[in-house]
Formats: sequence, structure tokens, C-alpha cells
Amino acid sequence: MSTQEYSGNTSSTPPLTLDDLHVAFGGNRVLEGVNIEFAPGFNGLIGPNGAGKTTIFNVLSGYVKASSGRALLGDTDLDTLKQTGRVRNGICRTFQSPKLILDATVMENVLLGMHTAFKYGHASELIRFPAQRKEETRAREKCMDMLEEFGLAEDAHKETGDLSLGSQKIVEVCRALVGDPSVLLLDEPAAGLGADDVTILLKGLRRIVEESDLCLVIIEHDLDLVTTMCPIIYVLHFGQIISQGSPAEITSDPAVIEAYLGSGYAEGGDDTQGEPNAT
Amino acid sequence: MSDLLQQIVAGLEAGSYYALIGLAIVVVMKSTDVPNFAQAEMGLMAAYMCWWLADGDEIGWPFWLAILVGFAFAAVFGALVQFFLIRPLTGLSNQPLAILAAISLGYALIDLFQDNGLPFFIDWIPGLGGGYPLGVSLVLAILSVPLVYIFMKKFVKKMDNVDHFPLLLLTIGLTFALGSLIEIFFGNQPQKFNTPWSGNIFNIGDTRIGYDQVVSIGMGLAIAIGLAIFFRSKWGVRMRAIAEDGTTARLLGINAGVISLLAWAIGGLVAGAAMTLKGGSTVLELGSAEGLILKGFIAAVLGGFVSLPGTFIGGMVVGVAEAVAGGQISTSLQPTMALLIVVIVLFLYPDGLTREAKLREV
Amino acid sequence: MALLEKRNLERYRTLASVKTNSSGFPLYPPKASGIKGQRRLITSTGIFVILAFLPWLPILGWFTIFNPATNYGLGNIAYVFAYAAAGVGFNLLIGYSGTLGLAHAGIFALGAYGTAILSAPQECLDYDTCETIIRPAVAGYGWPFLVALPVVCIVAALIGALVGFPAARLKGFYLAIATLALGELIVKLISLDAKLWSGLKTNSGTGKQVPIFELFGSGQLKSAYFISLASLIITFVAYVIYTENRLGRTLKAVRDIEIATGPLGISGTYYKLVAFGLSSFAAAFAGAAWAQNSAFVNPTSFRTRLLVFLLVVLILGGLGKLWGPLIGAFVFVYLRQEFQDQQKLLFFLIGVALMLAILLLPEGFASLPDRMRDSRWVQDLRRRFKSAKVSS
Amino acid sequence: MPGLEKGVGGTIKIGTSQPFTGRAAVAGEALLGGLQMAVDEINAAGGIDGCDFILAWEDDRYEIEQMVTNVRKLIDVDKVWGFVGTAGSQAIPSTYPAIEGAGTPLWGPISPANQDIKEIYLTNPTRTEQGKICIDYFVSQGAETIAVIGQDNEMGVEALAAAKAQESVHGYEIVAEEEIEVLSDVVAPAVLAVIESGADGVLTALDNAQNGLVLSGFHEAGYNPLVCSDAGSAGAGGINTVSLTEPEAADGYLGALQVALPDTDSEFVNNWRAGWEAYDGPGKDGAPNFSLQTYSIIQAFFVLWDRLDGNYTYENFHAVAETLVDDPILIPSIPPIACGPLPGGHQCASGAGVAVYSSATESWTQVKAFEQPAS
Repeated sequence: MSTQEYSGNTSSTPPLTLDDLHVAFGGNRVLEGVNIEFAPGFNGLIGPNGAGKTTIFNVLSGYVKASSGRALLGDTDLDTLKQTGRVRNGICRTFQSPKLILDATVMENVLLGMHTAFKYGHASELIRFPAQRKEETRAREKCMDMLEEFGLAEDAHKETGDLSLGSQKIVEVCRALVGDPSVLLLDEPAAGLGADDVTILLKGLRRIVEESDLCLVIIEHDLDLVTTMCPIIYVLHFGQIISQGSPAEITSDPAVIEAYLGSGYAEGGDDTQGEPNAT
Repeated sequence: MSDLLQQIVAGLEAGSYYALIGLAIVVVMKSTDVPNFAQAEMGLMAAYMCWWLADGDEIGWPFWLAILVGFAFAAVFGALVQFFLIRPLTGLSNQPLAILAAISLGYALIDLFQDNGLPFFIDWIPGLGGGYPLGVSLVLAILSVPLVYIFMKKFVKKMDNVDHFPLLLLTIGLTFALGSLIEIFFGNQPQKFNTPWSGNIFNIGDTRIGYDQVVSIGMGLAIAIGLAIFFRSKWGVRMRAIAEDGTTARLLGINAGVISLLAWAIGGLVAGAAMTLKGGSTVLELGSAEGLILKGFIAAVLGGFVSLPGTFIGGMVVGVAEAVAGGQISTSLQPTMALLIVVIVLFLYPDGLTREAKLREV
Repeated sequence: MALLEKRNLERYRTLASVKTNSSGFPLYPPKASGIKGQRRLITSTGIFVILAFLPWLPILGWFTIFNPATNYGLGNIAYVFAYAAAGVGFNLLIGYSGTLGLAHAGIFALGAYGTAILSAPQECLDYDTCETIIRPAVAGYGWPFLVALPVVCIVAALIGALVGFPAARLKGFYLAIATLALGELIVKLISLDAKLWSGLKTNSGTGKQVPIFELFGSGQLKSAYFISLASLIITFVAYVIYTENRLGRTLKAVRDIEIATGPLGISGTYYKLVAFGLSSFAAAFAGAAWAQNSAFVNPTSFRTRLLVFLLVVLILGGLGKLWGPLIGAFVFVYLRQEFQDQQKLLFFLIGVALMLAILLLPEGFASLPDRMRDSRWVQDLRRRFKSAKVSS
Repeated sequence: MPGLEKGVGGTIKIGTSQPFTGRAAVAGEALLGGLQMAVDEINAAGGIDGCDFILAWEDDRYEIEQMVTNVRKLIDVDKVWGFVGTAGSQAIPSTYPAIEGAGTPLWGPISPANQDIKEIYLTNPTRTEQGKICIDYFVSQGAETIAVIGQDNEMGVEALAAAKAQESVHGYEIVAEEEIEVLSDVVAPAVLAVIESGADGVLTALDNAQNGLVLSGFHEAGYNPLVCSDAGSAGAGGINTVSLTEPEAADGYLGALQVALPDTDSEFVNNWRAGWEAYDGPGKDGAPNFSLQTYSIIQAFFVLWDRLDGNYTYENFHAVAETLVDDPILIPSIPPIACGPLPGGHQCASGAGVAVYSSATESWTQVKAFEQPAS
């Protein structure tokens, strides 16, 4: 890609560590001592609704404060960083329902993801300072490449509101990716996507992960997708990790079946695994 | 010391007007979620009405009759404003507005056709220059009325959950219109409104207290308590239900139209009372509403736009703070006190002062 | 559909001027080539050029209120520009970044008083001795106007940002009240000046005779006219550039998806303050121009009523519309002069106009063309017209 | 030079801008009425040297923008020869550049005037001067402590300036300087502060309503010092202020006089009164005491016009006007008008009288003839 100058923090991805994380809203405890060491590459995070998956993301992106325990990005404690600081250190995320400016173009929305990458201030923008224009152009080029990667290049200058929900979610993923994250948190990226959208999304993600050593955490209900994508999966139940390991281990773990998959999955599970590229 | 007491009494009187306007604003806000910038102006209209009936040259009604009629007018007028102007913007029917517009325009057109001719941008069209006999202009006007009605019906959008800004602007427009209506009907001279008690005073220790001060403060307190009780009642609860969540309340079979009509009537009544008391104790003048509405809103803010006691106390505090600051420090500081208070309070408590207020963000 | 896209793609590749990425997708929204693409640039420049030469080409001669051949008309147009400039700034704040800040009457006053005081000659330094009543407020700092103006505007922008601080914490209507109060407070502080600022040598009570800045000795009105026009053009251009580039999209993000700005590395607070600062700059500039036109300033001119005037201008013209403020200002000043001799009626009309604008034309006059285009019967006409052409 | 085309022996158009709406309307209406009435009379009498006069007027609400646009309109569109009787300290200075630029003379009770501008002639004592007269009267009544209550604008500052100036003359003590916000009727703090100070004389520079409230405040407190205001805010000779308070409270209230009381029994005033009762034109519903003022001023203007001897150029006008110091225009109802050359000479009138209100007879009586302030 022609945009290496931006990939400031893709070098030596520090693993993301959750160290005995507790979160409680008033009385009810949402996370009770979660310990995870996310590795580079795909990490799956599954569990029934209300298990606290999104809460983990909210802690990582600074919406929620952990009542005890720490979240470590490499060796820096995230508590020491403000939200914007976390972005500069390479944590990007998407939301369950896409948070996009609907009356702005797709390109503009994606450009928001590069906010921290811009060097020149708004004063130079006003006088249309050449260097600033060049910077803008380069940023747009990068965003366009990203959109092309995910097959949205032709919609780049359409109003985001006109796109299908699926495409909007992909746009949001692009917006997260152009920030060159070292850790990318995807909250149900595939929910509401058509089959071919999913294929495009996953193909894109795979490529990115292969190229960089991005640590990618996916919350997803579509078990097939998770099992096909993620070498390692964490199962969250009532704020605790009840199981973790390879797809095979997870899907055969009785505790998981009991809590989440529901009995009668095991045999069904096998034949879905038979055709990994079904998705 | 007596000086300080004296100032406090004066402050309480001024405060009671702020509090009453604030209460009127809060009642409307609670039940229809409209920030009514025109509240004080509506009250002033009623106050002038009372004065006109009692002291005016044409009519010399006995004081209490005048007050009765004037307050009734205040309530009805409040209801009318809601019925014609606010309905379309709060998702209710726009029919009344259309009818009103049609009729008033028809009336204006009769006048225009008859003598003045139509406004500049079309009067060059031959035949629109005016000067028709009454009959002809009557016909022309009547013909045009249905068109206006249809136009208004078509183009006045019924907007559900419209945010505060347009509503605020609407009431600002209303303020201007009312202001000049008052000037047209009641003239622009300041007027003294003589009440049976005005001018009489009594002493407690060596503190002078005017009867009008007692009446104003007492009325303020009474109305505040009355409203508090009312909002515990069945209707009061319904009002709040409407404000909190209009659609659900409607599904529960609460008639939003009637409720908000009632709320606006009450708001108008309270504001009318406030301005009449003020007129009786000081003077009636065009500018007084403009000065009072901001103070009223400040009182309402101190009550978080929901709490009646909070609003009442807020108004009183502002009044007393002004008077005492003016007396003890310098009178040139007095006008800034209310502003300073609200700014500081909002910096310290962004959600308003009362716990109740935190439940609902305005 | 997709086919069409492909064809466009080919065209972009052939157009050298269009910036594309490696595989030829245009980086900037594709413009129609040639004149068509530049339509807005051309029209706006054209309009402003005409406005700049208006005093010498009385094309509005038939129209007394705005007849540029007379001082009367020229003054009115200058007022229109000043209001429009303030409106553009207001537009950026309310219409674009969706923040309901109402301190602009105060900021406007800052611009007017600031330039008046700074550029007034240094005389009459002693509060007790000089005959202040005979000579209203000619005591100041003797700065050249063109130095005072930018300084005042920048200071006003900073103060505006300061006023914006509640915006970080307050929601909707609370913010409106807080900023309204702060605006009033500014005016109050100004009107305290006879006592408060006597140290600042401005010593005649609250009214100030504004020292007239004569642009190349062109006389008070012409220079006031051009200062007002400059204020409009500068704010207008800044508005266009900003709303179409990074600042614009960032402000939009703060408006629409504030919740998500944190994980994008955007500080909502900072950008709200930026919006306040920029719009305050515009307001102060407009205030200075207004003062040059009025030649005298008085706190009573900057009470809530001025704020309401600005709101009327904004709403009549159209919230968030590029040309809205200018159109609105023209309508407003026209109304005010047309019904000048019957002020009672005038304020009734302004009130009704505002109410009708809210009820009938929420997007203001600037939205009329679009509305016409979208309205059913116009489209119907167009279709007929097309079919007629085809058949013939 | 507009007006001259209409010029010699033709119709002369004179303009005025007054507040017919808003709070000052009651004054503005009457000011217009006085002018219109005088113009009608002079035209009925066949004009002066074959000139008859038209009065063109515009409404400003005492607002800067309105006043400046009005003056521009009167100059450019109505092409007036000059302005007579335009007033309004809150906004009038905004018109100076326009007037100076067009060279159109302005002949009226302007306050504040500007001693640098050739076109502006001030035909009445300034507010400061009226304040000084009030204070002189206080002192003559044996007052030793003075309090000042002013609006937070020019009026207040001018009153304060007067008090400070006379302090050095008489050597009394200023015990309170209080302020009341424009358009506000929260007067209690100021009133209480003054009561606390226990001043013998109180000089107020407020609008009618505020004056009324202050008087009742004093009355209720059983505190009755000498209270005096300048002509405009006292409405001396009229009911504008005294009608806004209980009769007893207004008893003994003092007002400075720029112009004789409307019920003065002199030939000139009787003549005016008869005219005013008969008059039924624009501005009839205003308060009569103000109409006598402009009536007198425009009479003076007519005298001056007569002295122009048919040469109606602005040069000649200024030349003749600036010689008035040697041969003043004497209108019985106002102090002699003796304009001199610049600088300072265009403040043509000086000195004022004082009148007191009696609630028993519901009338004003002049207690101090027109005099210069002590210095």
C-alpha cells in the first residue's frame, strides 16, 4: 500500500491484556474478574446477551471505568489514557449499530477515522496551505484504497444514508481501519450483513491481519463465522470467562453448550465445520 | 440592620414576580415541553386588561370584577395560544391554525381591497390597487379564504417530538406580536394600576412593609403551593405523563390536546396574576415583560424546569440577592446579580439544583 | 446503475485533472467538467463583485430602500451585510455544529465597543475635568482602526470560546439560558464602564461616539459599506471553506455522533469551543461594521432584541443554508424600512413573519427553490416539457 | 444643497425624527404636535418672505439604527432643508456624520450637543445645566447633603457630572450615587440606599415611571427630601410622572424647566394654548408641556429665517445664526437664544427654571425664574 507513512504504530503490536477486570453499575456486577491475553490476529469473543462482551469494549475504549482490575495495552495501563489518547495508542472500535454521519459522504465518514493522523491545523486549512491540501489528498487516497479493499470504492462519494445497513457497517470498519490500529474491536460486524457482504468483509480483514500484526477482537453471534475466522475464542457468561480455546475445544465444551450454544448443537456443529468456506 | 431587613422584604417582593413567571414557564414546560418565551408578555396583556377594565377611561368596573374578568381572559388566552399555534408543532392538528389564518387574512384582505390596495409587490397588477366598494372587496376576500385554508392545511407540517429550538423561536415571535398588540390597544404610556391596598403600609419593628408587598409575596406562595398540590392530583400526573413520553401517554388514552390546553391555561393564569400584582405594586409598562422573562427563565433553570418548589425558591433567591447586593454593595451591581447566579449555578450543577431535575434533561 | 458508475469511472481516468487513487477512483467528489462544475464559485464571485461595485452602478435605483445612489439606501445595504455576516457566524454555530449558543448580542457589542474605544483618539484623560457631556466619548487609545479591528475580533473569538465552555457540560436548553445570560452579562459589564473602566479613559457614560474610519477618504458611509461587505465576504468564504473540509466534517461528527467521537480521537469539547470562537469572530467583525455605519453605540442597542433580530435573520433566511443569512437580512431590513413609519405594526409583522417561517418554511427562504423543484406540479410540468421535446 | 432648488420664495421642507412608539412616545408625539401646529400657523399667515413650510417626520423608537436611517432618508429622499426639534440623547449622536456630511443644519433641544460640528445648534440648556439649576435650588433651600439617582446611561452620568461640578461651588456633600437599570422598575435598592443616606436633596435622572416609583418609595418611608429632575424626566408642567404615584407622594416634587409652564399666563403661551386646543393634527395625543417646547423652538427658527433676508444658502444661515450672540432671539417661553461662533458657540441657550408640583391644586408653579447656574 502506498501509505506506509501513516502506519505509525503497527510496529511490534503489544498484546492486549485484561487483568482481573471487574465492572459494576451501581449494584449489579457486569464483569467479575475477567483475565484475557488477546494475541495478534483474530480473537473471538462470544457469549449470550448481557454477558458483558460489549462492556469489555466499552472499558477498553474508555466509556466505562473498571471498578477494579486493569486493562493493559502492552505495558501501559489504559486507565492512564483519555479516550483520544487510547486512539493515538492504536485502539479503534466499531459499534453494534453503526455510528455514522448519514448526511455526509462515505469518504468523509471514513476520513474521520484518520483524525489523529492529520498534522496541519485548521488555520492552514482556511488559507488552503498546499502542504495541508497534499496531506488531505494523501489521506483521501488511503481511505479510498481501504474502501476499494472492501468493495465500496464506487459508493465513496454517495451520501452514507443511502447505503444499505450492511454497507454502512463495512464503512464503519473501514473508518476504524484507516486509523492504523494496533488493536481493533469489532462489535458484531457481521450482524445484518448479506452473505456476499460478509465474504467481502472477512476477505478484507484477513488480508489486513496477514499484512500487519493487528490484534483483532470480534464480538459475534454468528458462531460459524467466529469458528471459521478465529483461532482462539473466549466465551463470556455472566461476566466471567467460562471457556477459552480453539473453535473445536469451545464447541465441544459442555459448559459452553450448556450456557450458550444450547444442547443439540454438537452434532449440528460438526457438519458446519465441515464446510469452512460456507460463509 | 433594619436597612438589610428592608432590602430583604423588597427583594422578596421582586422575587415573587420572578418566581411566578418561572412557575408559569415550568407548568407549560412540564406538561407540553415548550419553552414559552412569551409567558411574561401574555401575562402583561392580561394585566393591562385588568387595568383597562378597572381604571381605564372607557370602563369603570369595580376592582374585583375587573380582576376576575382579567384573570379569566389570561387563562383563556393561554389556552388559545396553545390551541392555534402550539398544536401543529407538537404533533396535534393544524386545523385551528389554518382556520384562524384563513379568517384573519380574509379580514385583512377586505380592508386592503377596500382602500389601501394589496401590498407593494403585487399592487402594480391592474385591479389590485384597492378602492373597491365594500361588496366587491367582501366577495374577493371570501373567495380567497378557502385558498388560504387549503394552503395552511397543506404546508403547515405536523411535527412529532420537535426539539426546543423552533418552539422557542415560535414563542419569541409571539412575544413580538403581543408586544405591539399591547402597544396598539392600550397605548405606550406607563400606567398606574390602583389596587385597594396600594400605598398602605404598616411597620414591624422599624421595618416598613407595604400591603402590596404582603399581597404579592403571599399570592406567590399560595400559587406555588396550589400548583404543587395540583400536580399530585390525577390531572397533574397525566400532565407529567404527557411531557415525559407523549406517545405512550396517548396510547394510554390520555387526551394530550385537553391536557396541554389545560396546562397553557394555568400557565397564562399564573403569569397574568404575576404581571397584575407587579402592575399594582409598581407601574404597568411595555418594557416590564422583557425584563421579567429572563428572570423567570432563570428561576425555572434553578428549579431544573421540573421542580415547582425549586423554581419558587430560585425566584425568591434571585430577588433577594439583587436587592441585598444593590443595597449593601452598589446599585450598579444589582442588574448583574441574577445573571451571575444562573451562570455560576449552571457551572456548578449542570443538571439544575434539585434532585428531581436530574431525572429529566431539558 | 453499476454500468453508469463504470462509465463515469472511464471518464475520470481520462480526465487528468481529477485526483484518483492508484486504481483510478476519484478522491474528491466528482464535479461536472468545465463551467457547470464551477457554477457556485462563479455565481458567488459574481454576486460579490456586483455588491462591491453597487455604489457606482445603481441597478437598484428604482428601489428607494436599497437605492445605492443615496446614503439612505447605502446605509441600509450596509446594515444588511453586517447582519448577514453575524448570521453566517451564527449559522456555523447553531445551524452547522448544532450548538444553541445565544451570547451573540454581547459579542456583537464587544466588536462595536472594542473598535470604538481602541481607535478613538487619546484625549480627555481625566474623568472630572473634561466636558464629557459636550463631547461624548472621544477618549480612547488612538489605535489605527485596521489594527484595532483584527485585535478586537480575535479577543472576541477567545471570549466567545470562553462563553462556550458551558457547552461542554450543558444540554440543549440549559446551554441556551447560560449563554443568553453570559451575553447579557457582557453588555451589562460594558454599560458599567463609566464607573468600571474609567481607568480605560473612556469616560462619557455608556454611549460612545464611534470614530469614523475613512477608507481612502471615501466618506463615512462608503467606507462603512465596504467594511460591512468585507465582514460578509470574509465570514462567507471562511464558512464555505470550513464546512466543506476537515473542520466541517468534524463539527458534523460532534453534532450527529458525539457519542462515537471519543474512539475516533475527536475531542467534542474542543470542537464546540472552536465553533463558538469562529462564530464569535464573525459576530465581533459584524459588530464593528455595524458601529462604523451607526457612528454611535449604546448598550441598549445590544440587548436581547438584537439577538432576536439575528435569529429572525437566520430563520427567515434558512438555518444552515449558505445564502440564508444574506437573504434573511435583506428581508428583515426591507420589512423594517417598509413599515418604518408604523413601528407598532412593524414589530407585529416581524413576530408573525417569524412564526409563519417556523410553521410554513422551517428551512427558510433559501430553501424555496428546492421546495419548488420538489413540489409535485413543478415536476409534473417538467415531465410534460420533456415529453413534448422528445415527441417533436 | 437640497431645499435650495425649492429655494427662494418656494416651499421649504424641514424634517424631524421623533419617537412616536415605545416609552418616549408621549414626549415624541407632543414634540411633533408643537412643530406641526407652528408650521400650520405660519403657512396660514402667508409664510415668511413668501416661503411656506412643509414638515417631514419619521419615527425612531429612540433607537440608533432607526434614527440614523431616518435622518439619511430625510436628507436623501425627502430632501429637507434642515432639521428642527429632533431630540433623543440615546441615539442622536449617530446622526452627526450624516448631518455634517450633507451640511444640513439641525436646530433643536439636542443633548448632548457636539461643539465641533458646525451644523448643530443646541437651543436648550443641557441636562447637566438643568441638574445644576436643581442643585442650586436645593442649596438655596438649605440642603447640605445631596444624593443622585441616575439611569445607567448618559442621563445618570450627566446628573452626576452636575452634582460634582456644583459640589466645588457650594461645598455640600454628595452622600449617595445610586443607579437604576434602563427599562427596569426594580428601584427599591436605590431608594433604600438614599433613604439610609438621609440626603436633604435628591437629584434624579430617570424615566417617568422610575421617577414615580422613587417618589412613592420615599413617601411610604415617610421620608420627604427635596426631589428634582430634569425637564424631560420630571415632565414638569404635565402629568407624565406625577400621575404614576399617589398624589401625596408627588406633592412638592420639583422639575427643572427648559420652557415656560403650559399654564403660564403670558400672551405667547396663551396664544399657544389656544392654538393647541384648536389643533387637531398628528401628535395631538401627546403631553402638552412638550409641545410648547418645540413650538417655541420653531418660532425661534422662524425668527432666524426672517433674518436671513431671502438668502437661504447654508453659508448665510450659519453666518446669521452665529451673530445671535450679539442680538439674541427672545421667545418669551424659553431662555434667550444667543448662538455664537464655534467652538462652543452653538450651545445657544443657557439657564433653566424650576417648578414645583402641588397635589392639592394638581398643578405646577414656577418657583425659580430662568437663571444661569451658579459658578
